[in-house]
Amino acid sequence: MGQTDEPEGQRALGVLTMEKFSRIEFLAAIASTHVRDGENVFGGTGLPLLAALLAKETHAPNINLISEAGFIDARPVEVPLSVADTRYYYGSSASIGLIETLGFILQGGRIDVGFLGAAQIDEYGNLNTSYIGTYDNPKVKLPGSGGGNDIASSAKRLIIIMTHDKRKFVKKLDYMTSPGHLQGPGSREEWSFVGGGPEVVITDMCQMDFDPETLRIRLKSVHPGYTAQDVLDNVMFDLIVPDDIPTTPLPTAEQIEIMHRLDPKGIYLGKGNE
Amino acid sequence: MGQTDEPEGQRALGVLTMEKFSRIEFLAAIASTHVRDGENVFGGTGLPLLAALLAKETHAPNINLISEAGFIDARPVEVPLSVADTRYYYGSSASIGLIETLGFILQGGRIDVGFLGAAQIDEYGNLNTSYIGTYDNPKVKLPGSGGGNDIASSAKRLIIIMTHDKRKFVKKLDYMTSPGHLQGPGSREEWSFVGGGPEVVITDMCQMDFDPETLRIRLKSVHPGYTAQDVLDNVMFDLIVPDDIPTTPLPTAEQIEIMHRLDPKGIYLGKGNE
Amino acid sequence: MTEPEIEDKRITLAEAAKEVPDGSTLFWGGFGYQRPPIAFSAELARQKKRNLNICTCGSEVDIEIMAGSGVASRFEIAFAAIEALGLSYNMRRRVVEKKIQVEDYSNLAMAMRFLGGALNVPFMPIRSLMATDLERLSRFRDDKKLKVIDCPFTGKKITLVPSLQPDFSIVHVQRIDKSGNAQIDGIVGEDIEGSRCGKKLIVLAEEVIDEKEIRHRPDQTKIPAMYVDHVVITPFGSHPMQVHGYYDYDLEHLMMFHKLTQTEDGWQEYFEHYIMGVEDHFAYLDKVGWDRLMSLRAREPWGY
Amino acid sequence: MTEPEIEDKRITLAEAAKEVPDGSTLFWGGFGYQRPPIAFSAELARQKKRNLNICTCGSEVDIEIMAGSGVASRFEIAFAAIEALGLSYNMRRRVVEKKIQVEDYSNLAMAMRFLGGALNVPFMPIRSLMATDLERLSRFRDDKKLKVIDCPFTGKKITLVPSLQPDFSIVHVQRIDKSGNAQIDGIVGEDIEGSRCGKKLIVLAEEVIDEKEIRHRPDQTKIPAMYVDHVVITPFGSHPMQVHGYYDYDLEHLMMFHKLTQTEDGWQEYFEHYIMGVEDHFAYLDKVGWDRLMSLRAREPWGY
Repeated sequence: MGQTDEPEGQRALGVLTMEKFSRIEFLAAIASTHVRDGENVFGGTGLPLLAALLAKETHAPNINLISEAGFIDARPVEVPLSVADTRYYYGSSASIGLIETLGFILQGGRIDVGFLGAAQIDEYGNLNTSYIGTYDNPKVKLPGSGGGNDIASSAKRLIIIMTHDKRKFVKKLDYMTSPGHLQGPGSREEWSFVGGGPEVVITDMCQMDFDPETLRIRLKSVHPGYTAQDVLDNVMFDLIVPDDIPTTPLPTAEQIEIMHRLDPKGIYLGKGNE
Repeated sequence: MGQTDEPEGQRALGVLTMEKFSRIEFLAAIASTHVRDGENVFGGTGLPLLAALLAKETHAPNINLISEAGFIDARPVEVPLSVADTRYYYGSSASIGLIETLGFILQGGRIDVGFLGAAQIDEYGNLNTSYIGTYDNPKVKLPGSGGGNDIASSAKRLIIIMTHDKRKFVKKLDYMTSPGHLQGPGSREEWSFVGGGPEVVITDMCQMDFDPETLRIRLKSVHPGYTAQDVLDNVMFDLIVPDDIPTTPLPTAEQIEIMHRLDPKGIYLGKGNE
Repeated sequence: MTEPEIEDKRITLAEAAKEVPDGSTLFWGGFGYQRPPIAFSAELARQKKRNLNICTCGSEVDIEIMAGSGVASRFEIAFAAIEALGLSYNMRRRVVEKKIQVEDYSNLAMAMRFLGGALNVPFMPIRSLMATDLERLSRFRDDKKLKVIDCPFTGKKITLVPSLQPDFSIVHVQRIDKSGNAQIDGIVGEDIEGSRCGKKLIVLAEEVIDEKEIRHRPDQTKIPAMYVDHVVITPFGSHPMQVHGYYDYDLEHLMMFHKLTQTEDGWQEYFEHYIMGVEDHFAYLDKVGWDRLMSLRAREPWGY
Repeated sequence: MTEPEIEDKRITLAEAAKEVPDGSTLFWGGFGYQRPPIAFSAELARQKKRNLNICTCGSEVDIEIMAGSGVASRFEIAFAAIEALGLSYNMRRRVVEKKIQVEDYSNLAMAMRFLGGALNVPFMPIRSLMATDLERLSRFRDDKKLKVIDCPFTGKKITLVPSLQPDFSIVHVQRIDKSGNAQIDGIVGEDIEGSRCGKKLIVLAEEVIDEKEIRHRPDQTKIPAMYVDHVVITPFGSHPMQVHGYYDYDLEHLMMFHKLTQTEDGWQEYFEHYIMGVEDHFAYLDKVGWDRLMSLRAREPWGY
């Protein structure tokens, strides 16, 4: 919980209407590259889990995958549907509870990298997973923070995964659920957050990181078939665009194959590829 | 820990120099009568445990005996030497830890009665288990609070057991470890203590309770062979002495027999009776 | 030795739900797909309870039942969705209709509020919520939602979340003896703190075990009987979700539930058929079908 | 699947003690007679460590060794005695000699300070200590000993105790795998919080078990490997105290120890014979005698 994605979540993550499996594969493959070997990783269900497991199967065999429900060093052999899914249990080294994972481990400063999705993001990487519309008259009630606010507050690094829809990349959030870089340099320090804030935003159009001077979002790479202009046309804030924008490398065949091995029933990847 | 008795504790509680077993039996038998059936009882090792077990074997079979180390509803078949002694484990219904017993249960307001010993007591039932002498130049370092301060703060009722030595019944404590009725009426309320404070003080000379008006110590009964004057001669504070002072009833043969069954090795009762 | 009497705290699910007056505040146990007390939410709906305030980190089908049926009008929670399946539509509709007010916290904040309640202290410090709308906006707790203070030791900012001591705690566990000593396998989520923080505790369990079993391995007891007011034996009490070591989630039923709740009509159809249309929990299980239920039973060594 | 490497964190007791610089602050595990890391205290003495600050609820023989030998000069504790046997004489002498400073707390206060440290928040609220000399007097923490504040929610007085994040946490457990996943049977005392609050964690264990055993029942893991820096296998590491399910206390040795410590000469005799006069923990066990040790082994179903 907390890593559940955007309001139309089932498009990206649901099991019901899974048409764009190749985009999911792409997102998971890119996200996996941001996980480093030996790290303590907060993996929820869905894309974060798939990305973390893919990393573990490829370049980062020694990551410690933690689910906020209480599972530590989890090695699921079937993809779980819930952070509390028993599928996380078997093969884990400890199965405890929330005070352990969100309190001792996460707030204790021991999580290297956490994943979050969001319905809206602003140019400092602040996230909304709570309401669309005003707080007094919401148009849509989203899942809420779950552990998201805790993860954004206390994980050393934050990887944000979102489907790319212009309305999500906003100048001002309808509601700020999770802290990114707040109002820019010095903001997080003012509140003594345990964690370092967002490092990268991965969409199905591009990767974005944060300009170290201003802590504002900056284009990092565009996916094959897209240009920097495509991205600029699809955000509502002032995106920093450096001169040279590389193209994001494609997932390898091995990565695709491993992902389908991890999700044989196509729970997350969809069944179209079978 | 915390229920360990006075500095010369081994006279009353130790296993090394156990000569006055009949006084121990007397103290335990009287203390047991203050435990009511069905209560949640914080029993440490030593006299409190013996008293609680005796109560359970006689008039209070449904008490729930809790050791601060983590044992709940303990039913030891041999007398333990430590609050953490494995002898408390077998037959208990739960064995957890300190946050559970001192936090959730005791501070949670669920302990009906706790037992404490002390090296000094003042006329409001405040207790010293820390230092004899001044804080800056102590003559004797006593065990300290252990869980004593917590028990005195949060148990609904407190039973105090002490060997009767005039120097222990003082006008002013050398150090106040555990709160009794503090400075009298209204004092505990001012600090919002969870528990109600001391109810009775049992010594090998008499029983004392607290005058409801002033919350000062009052003579309740004298043990056979002693008079009210004996007690007055053996306290250094102004003891309230009502007109009629009953004599404390003697332990029954059944109580003595049960205690020896509970402590067949004479760990607490001594071996003189064998 | 005088044998203590063993109190039998078992009552029926209907009796347990009757204990809960309208307007009560409830700690709600389980986490995600694991051990939610779904049978209890359905019974609350059948008894037409109203104006409950449900406090939990997050829950899923049970929250949907209580939101959709009008049992609960307030929630103090961190999360409502069916996770991988998507949004919780009943909650979404009721919030937009303003029939439900949600006071938003994070998971850690809620877990700490239960811990504070269990410890009987008025607040707990946490390092989340700060600088966000979770800190700035409140639906109904107003200035009792939280406080950000300057730490008297470090001088730095820290959040204090108010402890919760709800009228009832409701949890669902694997095994219990009749006096209330309960064992939980797998993760505990927030149920240790949650079971201690309520003024009364009702424990649902998959099965009853003998007290001897409890006293043989007391360090396996996760909830001692002294906290427990009522015991309710409810096999498959978390269906269509899962109970570690006992049964897996019923994905087909869950997807059907989720799909139906996309519309008010669909939800009403489910509600009439599976909740109001059955007399009690066992009638619900009959309707689901025992062949289906048996096929969900957990297999070794997986626990699902 | 790329197999992860399993890190072998095992080092010797001597190596582990060498990691602890003079002047370090240590969380000290075990409670009462149960699972105290006595072997570690003896090794610290053999290595002539100085000026350690020992933080624990209370401990007994191990505290006496560290007080008597001059290893520790400060204690933040609630209790020092040998419980049923009586006072801790070494501690008593060293305090009167002013070679040791004790900052006094209650057991709950210390447990909450470790919990606060594990949670990485600066303080925890408790409802003890107030209105006593535990609140009013401080030996060395001064205004960082505790604060009594008016609760911002209720307006009533509440104590805040400062969290502890010591340089090292030292605990002794029953079983561990070589990467550090540890199981504890019986009570946990304050070792859950204590093992999480230190900047480094050294776990002593009675025996090593295979990682497969850990991963077969992960809900039995009390300390996950991710917290653990070093593993030290020390059978009979709590002698003359007890380890639940493994061995009982050695009452004869314990009484001899307690009697000797009544005088400085007696303590020095014990110190020279059983601590400085042996090369390491196994030489100590040899000196105690394996016939004695074997006779202490726990019997079913008692665990002692």
